[in-house]
Amino acid sequence: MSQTADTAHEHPSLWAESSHCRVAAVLHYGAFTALELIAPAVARRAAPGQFVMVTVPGAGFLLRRPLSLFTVRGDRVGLLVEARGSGSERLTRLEVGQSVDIAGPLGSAFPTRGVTNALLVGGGIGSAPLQFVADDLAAAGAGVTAAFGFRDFRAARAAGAFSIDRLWVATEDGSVGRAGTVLHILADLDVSSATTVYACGPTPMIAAVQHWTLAEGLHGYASLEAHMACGTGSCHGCVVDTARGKLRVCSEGPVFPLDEVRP
Amino acid sequence: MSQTADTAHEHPSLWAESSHCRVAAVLHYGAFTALELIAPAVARRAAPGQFVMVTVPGAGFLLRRPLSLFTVRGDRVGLLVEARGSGSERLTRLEVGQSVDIAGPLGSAFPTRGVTNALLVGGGIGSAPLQFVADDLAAAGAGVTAAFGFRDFRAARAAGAFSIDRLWVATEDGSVGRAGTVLHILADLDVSSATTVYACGPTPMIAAVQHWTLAEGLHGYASLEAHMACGTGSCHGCVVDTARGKLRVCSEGPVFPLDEVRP
Amino acid sequence: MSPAQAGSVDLSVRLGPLRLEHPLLDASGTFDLLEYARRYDGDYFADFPYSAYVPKTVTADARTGNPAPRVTETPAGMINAIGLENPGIERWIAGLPEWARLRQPVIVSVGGNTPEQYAAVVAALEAHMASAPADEVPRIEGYELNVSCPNVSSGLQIGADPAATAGVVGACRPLTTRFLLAKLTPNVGDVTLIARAAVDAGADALSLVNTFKAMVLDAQTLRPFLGNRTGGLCGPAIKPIALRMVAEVAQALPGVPVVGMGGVMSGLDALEFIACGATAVAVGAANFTALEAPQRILSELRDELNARGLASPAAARGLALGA
Amino acid sequence: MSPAQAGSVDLSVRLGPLRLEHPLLDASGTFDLLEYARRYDGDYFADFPYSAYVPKTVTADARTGNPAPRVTETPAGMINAIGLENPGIERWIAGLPEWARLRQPVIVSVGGNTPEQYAAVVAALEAHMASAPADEVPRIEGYELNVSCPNVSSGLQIGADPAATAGVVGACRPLTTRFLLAKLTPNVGDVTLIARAAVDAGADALSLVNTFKAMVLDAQTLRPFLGNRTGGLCGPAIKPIALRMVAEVAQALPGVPVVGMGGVMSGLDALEFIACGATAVAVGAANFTALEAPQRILSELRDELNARGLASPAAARGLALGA
Ligand SMILES: Cc1cc2nc3c(=O)[nH]c(=O)nc-3n(C[C@H](O)[C@H](O)[C@H](O)COP(=O)(O)OP(=O)(O)OC[C@H]3O[C@@H](n4cnc5c(N)ncnc54)[C@H](O)[C@@H]3O)c2cc1C
Ligand SMILES: Cc1cc2nc3c(=O)[nH]c(=O)nc-3n(C[C@H](O)[C@H](O)[C@H](O)COP(=O)(O)OP(=O)(O)OC[C@H]3O[C@@H](n4cnc5c(N)ncnc54)[C@H](O)[C@@H]3O)c2cc1C
Ligand SMILES: Cc1cc2nc3c(=O)[nH]c(=O)nc-3n(C[C@H](O)[C@H](O)[C@H](O)COP(=O)(O)O)c2cc1C
Ligand SMILES: Cc1cc2nc3c(=O)[nH]c(=O)nc-3n(C[C@H](O)[C@H](O)[C@H](O)COP(=O)(O)O)c2cc1C
Ligand code: FES
Ligand code: FES
Repeated sequence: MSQTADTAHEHPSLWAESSHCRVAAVLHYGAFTALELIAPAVARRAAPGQFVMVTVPGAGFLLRRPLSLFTVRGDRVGLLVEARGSGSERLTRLEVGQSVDIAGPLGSAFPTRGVTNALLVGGGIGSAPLQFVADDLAAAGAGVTAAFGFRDFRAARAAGAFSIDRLWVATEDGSVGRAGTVLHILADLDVSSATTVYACGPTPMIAAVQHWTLAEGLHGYASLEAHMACGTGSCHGCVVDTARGKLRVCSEGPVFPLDEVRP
Repeated sequence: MSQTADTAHEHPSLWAESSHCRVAAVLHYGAFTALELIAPAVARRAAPGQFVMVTVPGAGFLLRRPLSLFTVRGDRVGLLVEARGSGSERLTRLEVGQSVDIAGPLGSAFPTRGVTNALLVGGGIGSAPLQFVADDLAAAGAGVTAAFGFRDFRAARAAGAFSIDRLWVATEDGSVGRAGTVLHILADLDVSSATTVYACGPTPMIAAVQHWTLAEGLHGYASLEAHMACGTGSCHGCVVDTARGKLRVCSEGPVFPLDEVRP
Repeated sequence: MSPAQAGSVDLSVRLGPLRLEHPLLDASGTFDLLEYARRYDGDYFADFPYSAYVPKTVTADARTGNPAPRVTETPAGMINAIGLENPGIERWIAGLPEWARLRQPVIVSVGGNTPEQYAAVVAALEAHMASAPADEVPRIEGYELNVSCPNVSSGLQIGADPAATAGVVGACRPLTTRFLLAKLTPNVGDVTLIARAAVDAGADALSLVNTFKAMVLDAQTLRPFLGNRTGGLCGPAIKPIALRMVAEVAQALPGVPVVGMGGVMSGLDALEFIACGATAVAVGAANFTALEAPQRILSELRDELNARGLASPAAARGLALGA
Repeated sequence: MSPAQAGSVDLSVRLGPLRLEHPLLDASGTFDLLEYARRYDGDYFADFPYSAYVPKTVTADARTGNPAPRVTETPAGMINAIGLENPGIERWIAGLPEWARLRQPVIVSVGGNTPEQYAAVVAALEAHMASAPADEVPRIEGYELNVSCPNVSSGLQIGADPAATAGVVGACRPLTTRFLLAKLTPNVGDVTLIARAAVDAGADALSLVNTFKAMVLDAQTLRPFLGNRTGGLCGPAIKPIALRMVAEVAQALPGVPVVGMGGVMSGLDALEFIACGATAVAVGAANFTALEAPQRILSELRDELNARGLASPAAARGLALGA
């Protein structure tokens, strides 16, 4: 309980549970699907890096699914969904005009204030929250470079869903952009020490990025994933090990200082 | 097991499991919905009084739902569905072009051969199988009179789904046709002793009809309902008490001689 | 206006000495008051939806809980292996002032691996309440002894053994005059044996069910999915078993109040537990489906009672029992 | 061509002395060979999909079973209270010629309320097989003792008591040299105690789980829905508990073959039971979802093995066990 209180200041402390958010747009990019929902209450409060809990329509799904805020424009929140299992697959089949229940914005945000130079590092679907970060930073006049790694050609088509000026892509099978992982891109970049790193992706990528930032003397933030039940701090189902002990991805996270995470 | 063999001759012993039957038509009549499915294999073998097991689309439904054959025309089988619970409600929301899995025709049929005069007695949704009986008898040149009882005005709109020349309707609230139950209609009819009675409806109605036929010296058949799991004779979940002991509605039934049932 | 006032139905119930505004409590470990308050626009303390608050189980010592992953979904249910993560009774007590102003009574869920560990928690709280200024402590009016933890000596769950269960209840009973519940595990052959042992040892009431020991595999590796290998199954999937157990206990121990739980997602579910003999009903996994789940379930319960012409939960209690 | 031959995978398994074409059996009471044969266009005996046939439990005396309703659906599951309706062993034996030509081995499921009643069934069958012409008897190669019936003396389920379970197994063991399985109930605290008692008393193998004692209410009346008040819960809802129990038994009794069941709806489900230590897997409620369910599940199982580069079920067995 006291832990909860310690960290209460770290992120927005308002909730919006929005029922029947209309699906305003659905766009498919290879393995990923971009959904745009009309959710003014969520959009108004959203900060980059935060997520929403999404109710999967239809019987047969008990728990809500956590999805990062991909974009926030006016009263619309965008989600980028990869079909990994039955629930996310169902969400990719939503159609314009249908509606879906979401709760959010939830969790901690990527700090962006005062940042002049940003490097966004994304792995696969982990790139989703970084568009919102890029939009936020660009609006504040910061310089933004993004490096995204994808599995293969099909996954790399997700890059088409992003609008970031300096966006480098790597694919493990070399079908698109740099052959290899996102780390190969980072190795080629010359980044100023004033650069802030924003990372989201699979655990091995987070580990590699953390290692790289230490070597380069950069500081930054990572957004982590965990299996969730409540998504709102009640169940302690989503803990990860950090320098501050076990913390909840849904509550103290998903965004943590890069030097705190223990991937 | 031996019982099974004894009764094997009583009804068709072929199955057709038809996947993805296209919904060709959906018509709503008050509380009831008429569905027309393209199911040639089922249609070819169907006899009046038989039923199909219908897979409720979407996750969250384990068991199939038994539904009587309402009509059979060419390669199309018609079903008449009343939303009683979540599964039947879901079936009433099927749309033209969607598809549904069914297995059938199942169970025993109403004997019609050699019948010259028929009286069809239906209660609520129990009237469903009687249209198929009427069509079958009319084709054979038999004289058909039908008496259907419904709860109220909304339910009585189901009568619009039927095409039977001599169809009398009663409603308990008197909103349509004769005020009272179907028994009040029967009391007014003068039926020849050569008339064969075909009854389907709630248990109290079956009991009353059985009583009435005994008094009138008529013989006939009743179609019974029971909660089912398999619908194909394996689980013994659907037994009813009869003069021949406990019999399975899905296998020895649903059609039994009126004097055999113990409602 | 809280749903409890609306409608012609009086939702209030007496749970032992507690007079509750309505029958719905939160199931321990599934609802964190402070986390809701932090995310709420208004004053969540004023709008607190449950009639009493059961916090997550607290133990004498601090516990870091089980390795991740700790939760996942199952057919019509979910499995969890949190491992009683909690700050320990000392830090837990230090946090009380943060929520001391909650109007509703609090039932503290207590865990441990030995009778002594349970007793230490109760003793610490009784001592604190005797000394602390009233406005710095919530209205703690009872304890729920969660005997689903493994017994350090036998390794088995304490709650699977009547003697071990009685040992825990017996160790705590002398330390408090407050309402004492024993929360029973369903992982037993005959739940009434454990229920009777708990009552004979001094429990005022019983709550059931806790989760069913279960296992989920990772579809890729075919290895146990949870960091703890096994976990506890709950949700609608297990409701029919929970209803059967609540009915058995209510029938075996007619005078003993029961808090029923297990898969309550709707007002009808809650009413079913009451019909099986429960005085109050706890909502667990349903809290994860929507932040307003308790409000929805409560108004559905009122509607279900209204629709059946039942004037109160008491009028429905036990309808499913007897011949 | 039967699915078992297709693909690079060898699906055959050895279940004790039985060499099975593949690991899938039907779960007793959920699949009636003659009912399928009657409804089938071709020769169902030739196309029989399971590798062995487990008929519905037969008892010494004829039983009419429980009052209706006997079945209904639950969240991700179903409940049944059939009550072991069966014609009794005498008429059952008289019916054997009807299906004597089944190629697959038969495991006869035996029920009763006393050791003597179980023994009477086994004795009657052994005597019949000793005398009857071979072409009038199916290939009966084993017995599955269904100890989930209530014990007439104690009232509790025989399978909930190690001694009572051992009594039933011990009464049957001397009467036959055939493969003897004990089918365990999950309504116990520690299933390994019952498992060990059955094996010590002479069981060659174990099958689990039977259904979970549960209750469903009629939403209108709030009275028990089933004619028998309570029934047995099965289906996907309980699979995580069944997997846990199969893993516990496989770990506690490494040498003893296990037939795993409980909520198997897909090839992946079947593979999960094998990964938890099962040698064979039984399909129950899934038979009610489609007449071709066994064929589908079998081909899915082959695909799941293929996809993981597992050459046979044996290669997957126990993958979920151990550290
Ligand atoms: C903070 C956060 C942000 C996320 N943002 C996105 C996003 O923007 N786009 C996107 O496509 N995915 C995102 N994910 C992952 C996404 O939540 C899972 O892919 C999704 O829950 C899988 O559900 P399923 O039913 O398809 O999979 P199943 O495996 O069928 O789900 C079973 C259960 O496991 C949980 N689960 C399964 N995989 C994951 C996972 N990788 N992480 C967390 N829970 C999981 C499900 O929520 C469900 O409770 C995010 C996860 C977290 C924690
Ligand atoms: C031989 C036969 C023919 C039938 N013909 C028709 C028909 O033509 N049109 C029609 O609308 N209905 C018909 N019914 C009734 C229909 O099967 C049920 O209304 C339907 O199964 C209810 O399912 P549900 O999910 O809506 O109800 P729920 O109560 O949610 O279903 C729960 C379980 O109970 C079973 N169940 C519930 N009510 C009944 C019932 N009255 N009879 C049998 N099982 C039930 C369901 O199949 C399901 O397994 C027939 C039933 C039988 C036995
Ligand atoms: C994530 C989670 C955490 C839980 N933690 C506790 C706990 O700390 N103490 C306890 O007694 N029960 C705990 N439980 C069990 C619930 O209180 C409840 O008994 C069980 O979940 C059945 O109710 P449900 O089906 O409504 O969830 C927990 C359940 C879940 C899902
Ligand atoms: C309708 C029905 C009837 C059953 N009859 C028997 C039986 O006669 N004997 C027995 O040992 N098990 C019986 N069972 C239990 C099943 O064999 C099986 O153990 C249980 O259903 C779990 O498997 P499932 O979840 O795949 O259905 C029956 C189950 C059902 C659903
Ligand atoms: S998901 Fe429940 S605390 Fe994070
Ligand atoms: S429903 Fe299974 S035998 Fe009739």
